[in-house]
Amino acid sequence: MLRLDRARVYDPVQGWRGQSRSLFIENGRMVADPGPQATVERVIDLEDAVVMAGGIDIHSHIGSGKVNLARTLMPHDHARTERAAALENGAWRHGGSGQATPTSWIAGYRYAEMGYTAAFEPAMLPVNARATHYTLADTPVIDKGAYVLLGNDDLFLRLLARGAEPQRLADYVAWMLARTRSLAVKVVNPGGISAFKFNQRALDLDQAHAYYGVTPRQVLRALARAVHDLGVPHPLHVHTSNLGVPGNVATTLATMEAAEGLPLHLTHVQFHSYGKEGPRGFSSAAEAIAEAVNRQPNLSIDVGQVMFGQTATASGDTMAQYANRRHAHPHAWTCIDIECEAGCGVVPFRYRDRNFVHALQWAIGLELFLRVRDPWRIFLTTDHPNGAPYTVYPQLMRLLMDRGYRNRMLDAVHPEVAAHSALRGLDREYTLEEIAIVTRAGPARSLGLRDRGHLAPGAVADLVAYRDDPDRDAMFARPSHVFKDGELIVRDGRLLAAPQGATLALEPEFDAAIEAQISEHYARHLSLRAEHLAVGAQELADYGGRAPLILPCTRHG
Amino acid sequence: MAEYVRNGVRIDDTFAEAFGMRATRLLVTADHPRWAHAAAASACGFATSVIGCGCEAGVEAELDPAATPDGRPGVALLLFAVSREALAEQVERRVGQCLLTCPTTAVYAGIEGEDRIPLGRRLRYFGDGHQRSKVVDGRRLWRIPVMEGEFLIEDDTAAVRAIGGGNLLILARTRESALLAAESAVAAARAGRGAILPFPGGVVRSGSKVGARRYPKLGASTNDAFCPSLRGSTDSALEPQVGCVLELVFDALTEADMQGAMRAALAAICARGGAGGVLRVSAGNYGGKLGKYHFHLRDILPEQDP
Amino acid sequence: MALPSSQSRGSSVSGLILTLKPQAPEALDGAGLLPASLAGLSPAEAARRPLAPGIELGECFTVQADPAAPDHRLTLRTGARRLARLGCAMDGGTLRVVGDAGDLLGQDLRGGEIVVEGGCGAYAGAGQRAGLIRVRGDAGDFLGGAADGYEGMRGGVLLVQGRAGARAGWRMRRGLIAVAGGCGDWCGAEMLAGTLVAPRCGARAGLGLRRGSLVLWECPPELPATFNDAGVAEFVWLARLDRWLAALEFRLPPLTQRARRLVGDQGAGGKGEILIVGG
Amino acid sequence: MNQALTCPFCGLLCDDLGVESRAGRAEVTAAGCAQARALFPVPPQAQARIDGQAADWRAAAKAAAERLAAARRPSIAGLGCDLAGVRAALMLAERCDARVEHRHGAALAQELRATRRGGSLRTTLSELRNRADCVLFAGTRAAAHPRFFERCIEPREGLFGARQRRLILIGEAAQTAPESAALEHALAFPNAHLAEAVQLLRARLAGRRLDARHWHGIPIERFDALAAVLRAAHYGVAVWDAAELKPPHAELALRALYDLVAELNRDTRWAALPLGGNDGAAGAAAVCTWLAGRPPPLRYVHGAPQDALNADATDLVIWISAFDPQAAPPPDVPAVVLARADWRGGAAPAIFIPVAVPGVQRPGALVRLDEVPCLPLAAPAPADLPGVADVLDAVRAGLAGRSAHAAA
Repeated sequence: MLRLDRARVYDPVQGWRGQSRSLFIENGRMVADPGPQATVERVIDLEDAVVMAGGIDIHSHIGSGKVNLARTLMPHDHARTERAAALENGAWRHGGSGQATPTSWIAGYRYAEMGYTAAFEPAMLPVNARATHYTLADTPVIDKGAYVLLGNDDLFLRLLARGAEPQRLADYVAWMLARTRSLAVKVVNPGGISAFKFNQRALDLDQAHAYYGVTPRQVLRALARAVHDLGVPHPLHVHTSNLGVPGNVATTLATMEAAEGLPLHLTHVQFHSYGKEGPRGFSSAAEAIAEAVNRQPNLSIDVGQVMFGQTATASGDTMAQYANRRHAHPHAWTCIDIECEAGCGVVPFRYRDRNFVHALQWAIGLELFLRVRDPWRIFLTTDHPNGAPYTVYPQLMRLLMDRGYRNRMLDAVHPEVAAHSALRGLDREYTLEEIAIVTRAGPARSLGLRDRGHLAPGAVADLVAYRDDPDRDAMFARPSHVFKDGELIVRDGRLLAAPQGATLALEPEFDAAIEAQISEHYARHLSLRAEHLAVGAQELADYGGRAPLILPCTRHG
Repeated sequence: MAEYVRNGVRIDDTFAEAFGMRATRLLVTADHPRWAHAAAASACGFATSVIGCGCEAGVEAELDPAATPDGRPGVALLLFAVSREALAEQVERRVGQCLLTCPTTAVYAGIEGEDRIPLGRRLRYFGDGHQRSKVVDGRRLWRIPVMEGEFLIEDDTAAVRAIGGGNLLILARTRESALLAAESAVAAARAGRGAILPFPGGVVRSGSKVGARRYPKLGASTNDAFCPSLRGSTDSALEPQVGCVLELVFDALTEADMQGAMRAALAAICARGGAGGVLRVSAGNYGGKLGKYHFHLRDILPEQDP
Repeated sequence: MALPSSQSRGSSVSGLILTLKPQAPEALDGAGLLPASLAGLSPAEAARRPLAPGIELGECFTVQADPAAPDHRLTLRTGARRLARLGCAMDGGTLRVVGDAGDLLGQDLRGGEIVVEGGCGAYAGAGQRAGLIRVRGDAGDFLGGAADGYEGMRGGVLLVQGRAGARAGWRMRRGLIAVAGGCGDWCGAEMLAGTLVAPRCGARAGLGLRRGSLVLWECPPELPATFNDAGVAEFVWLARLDRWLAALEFRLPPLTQRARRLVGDQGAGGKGEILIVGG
Repeated sequence: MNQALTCPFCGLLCDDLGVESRAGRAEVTAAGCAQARALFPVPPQAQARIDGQAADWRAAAKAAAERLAAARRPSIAGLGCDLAGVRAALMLAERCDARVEHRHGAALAQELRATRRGGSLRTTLSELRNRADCVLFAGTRAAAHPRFFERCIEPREGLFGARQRRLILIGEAAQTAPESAALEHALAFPNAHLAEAVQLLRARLAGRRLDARHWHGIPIERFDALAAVLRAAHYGVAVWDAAELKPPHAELALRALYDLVAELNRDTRWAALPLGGNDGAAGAAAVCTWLAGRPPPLRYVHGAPQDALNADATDLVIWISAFDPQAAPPPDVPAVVLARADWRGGAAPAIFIPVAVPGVQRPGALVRLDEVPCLPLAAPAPADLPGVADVLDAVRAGLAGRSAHAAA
């Protein structure tokens, strides 16, 4: 047994708000205070450090094929390399490269070094599921999982267009979830990626798909219903139509209503909160979006905060990314139509603080953070790497917690932004407890990770200790201790070990008839067999990962 | 008024009152010097006074082919205006109408400076999309296709602080003696660099005073105190022997250039001497209230009698 | 004995001469060998500078003072083309290479002057922004071209007295390349802008040329069919260019104003040109 | 049993093969091409050898580690193996500062360099099969992918109904009559001129006047007619194979083709489908990119991945060819060969270690030539041979403590 003394624990699930206490760990799990008689093999004095459960990133593109495309398009990002080096305990630390699009080994190290112990790839194509899980297996330390991308595949769209029963669609969704070892379902530009293949260049919520005649609203409702009926813990993860288009706030608000009370998670909402007011035809609509979230308890969002610097935008949204291609920096971009399933588009991008649009995007993201009242329904993300690489999280936390710092940065960006955003008037400063919610407890609850995101007895002993520092950026960037499954893996920001994390997945049940129908569809029309989409448990272990850990398909109370 | 005497010419202890202006230098080259001069004559035409012409301009020097950016013969032009904006407008008009149009010419910036005004930057649109940019030796040039080939013009030039309104008044016995003195003075002043004399032949006969007595709306009117024929009608500044007064007006890039040009001119006037009919040299000023620069004649006197 | 212009820096008074040791590793990254980073160091101090992680400069080079040179001059005696990325991102001073330079000579050069007494490898001047590179011998392929992670040449001057290999000026964006000995095939391919001057070049010059000028004395063989002949005309800027090359003391036949103009690549917008001097 | 297996022997990864094991050897019983039928049967055993002497594979791996430790500039090349093998190769390379290259690295590099220098719109096999009403074969007839026509072009009944495909061949491939499908347009010329031909097409598509009336004997009007056909497509696909174009200038043709596709796509839909990916090249590119930030060729310097600068002479090559029995390592360099049991790619190498063929003797995974789909490989005829990753891991273990920066 390991005892951690003098831990000022912030655990919103247990209502702990920084009181100094001891924590007990055994066999990789948190355990209750065993009393004075218990044998404690090891004691670590945390010296009143701030302690939280390990960070959980609910939306980070670290595994899918599009990230690999982004890497190949950004040779400059990979000119800075990291050496392979031996770790203290003899485990091997691999080499790698990249800042905005880090290679997988170092992506895992960097998450661990800032106290994150889980991250989830939000856009996995079924045909790319195997490669995604292999990449995640090569992303050490953290626990991981992936959301299967549905809603633009021709099989689903034709089922929907032919008026298939909700149960049939749910079977289809369940089959995809189970076979591709996914943890949730994501839809990107519902129907729009497919419509682009038919030369439609835009598709609004109630606009008909040129071939199937269905609308994004129908796609969204069908998937949200299926996800709900299957008991998938995480609501349908939605990247709405009209990504990045000025004035898209109307679509986003309509999408929120379209759920008709079903749970819905809207992702990287910052990119969907744009008005078209003002002399530049681009304005912040964060207030309207935040009010809608505040009003509708069935909604949760993650922000997709923009921070300044070079990054890459990578999305399944071929339609939007094709339109964005002219902004590519450096000037190289790739869009792919994929296997009658979906698509992807990669556009390298540099956000500049002196650019009005970029700086307003930055302000819009912060406005969302500060205006949404319930921290349990908003999660901290940059949509890595779309808004910025996840390594900016400590700085983002400081922006949320330190109003003076926030306003100084507002003074430094494009001068018109302060006038076009209400940011300066927002006094709110996040507390440590709120940070613990938006970076740990909230994402864990939303994903159905019952033994993660908190430190109650029985929880996985993923926890992190930060030396209290008024400079929250410095504090969150370099934890004093990080424990993964009860093992001390980081000391003073330095990685000590790189164990393999778990892959979390669901295995919902489905009617066997759907399997036959899917197999027939693939065999007859596509260039690969449906059964080859299935990722085997043993093959993941053979490759170097761990067999998936199956979570129950029931929603959180 | 204290006086200095050189070679029989009295020189007033007064000063020429001069003003700040903005100026640029353009180098105009051509296949043959006569085309460079033809272009220059047009570009500097009708540019005697900012009052009515928008700018004051003149040929500063003829350039040896070895000294031009493209190894062809050429001339250096100086253009002066009251402001950066006025200068930019005049440069664009004159270059567009007189240099773009003239066979074989090319135009380069001839002066360094932080403050840039467009030279070819807007004129390039004459190329209707066929214009091409070239950066040569750190300078951006525009190649504008024209019927004869290509008009080559630098993207921008510098607008530098400069001085206008330096002057000398030659008081002589006769018109002939005044003209001869003025001509030799202009030739001497033009031999140097950094200054021009923008009036015809470098000489102005219609020296003016500020405002008018009879016509209130007039900004300037004849300098009656120096008009010999008005000696009986006004408070004349002229002694009875003076039969003719001519003025030399100078624009220069720097105070040193101004002094150099005025010194050369004064020396040439003095060289004509009393024997040549020159009686006195004076300068125009407004009592020192209006101009920033005062060029005292005592500072530019010839050393002694030549 | 007093050395001129050396008083202010105490004992560090001279430039340095670095001579490559035969036992040095075969493929060496020379990116750190910059006049500025070694300026003011004694030979012993310079020898202890890291050349790469875990390798000290002195392991690969013998280091001597160069009392005849000011301390912003560095001389490398290299032998064969082993040292890659010499002068990478250099922003001032003078780097003299006695012998050959490897690939990526002057990559991302921002200022100063590099003089190579011998030849150089591929991608000399890749991404060069400013400054001057002189190569007395021959240059490899992709002179001023776009190496991975870099654009083509973006500014400055690249002068090669000998021959250049294939695809000189590939994706060049700005600046001047002049090659006295002529260029290989695909010269000026996909060039975005800028000027490349050579007496002659190999086949298929200018393919994919978007803007920019190739100035040649002989019409290249197998000119792409996407170039149209604009005939002969007078181009004053060639006279201007001629003066510039003379000022750079770079010897080429004189550039006349009169040239044949071939416009293309029509497949890539048609805004580029090949000028054949003398018509 | 063993229905619908994936064939690892070209980048298409046809996954509809019937395979049976007879006396320890796999035999294709349904749906394979001639190449698959020739390559599936592989002997279940072969002898590892050190300098010609028979040895246990573990001893051979240990000997390889010793030679690797003594080498100054080793390379791991060929790289014909599954994803796990590539991963193991990188883990070994970072320990000994090796260069890593794939047998088809030159074609990979041409593709990479072309896509890094502008826009690229691409598509995948199923999209082509179901949507394409116009396919432009640029300098290729997909000869390196025997079932390409059968699986992607010939099926006319697609998801969106019957499709009349217009097929166009340009380049060398048009110089001989095709065995499949009637072609409407064929412009025959050497592939070396492909870049120029595509620029011609772009010029005419953009409505630009040309002096030329003919090009290599082809009237310019034929380019105009072709441009009209391309423009009329609803979903056009341009197909090429970089391996059939000569590096290093092939990238100019590829860049021009990507630009052509992007220009056509302004009004209608067009996409490119680059072929390639044989001998596990697509998987090697994928794994190297996610682990080392770049596809091969790459090199490690002091344990950090970098772009390979130039083709340095190497002094020891670890040559991997688990799929092709004839792939030969570079001549005149001592070689450690990890290859299928029936490998006969040249003279006896310094060390030979037979490995199991992924997809025949051992499960694994590969990435298809269109880069996105990643397919499982089965083991219809399991053999008692180590996998590529097993051997490379053993070599790495043998290096422990030897590498200069291992203890840094």
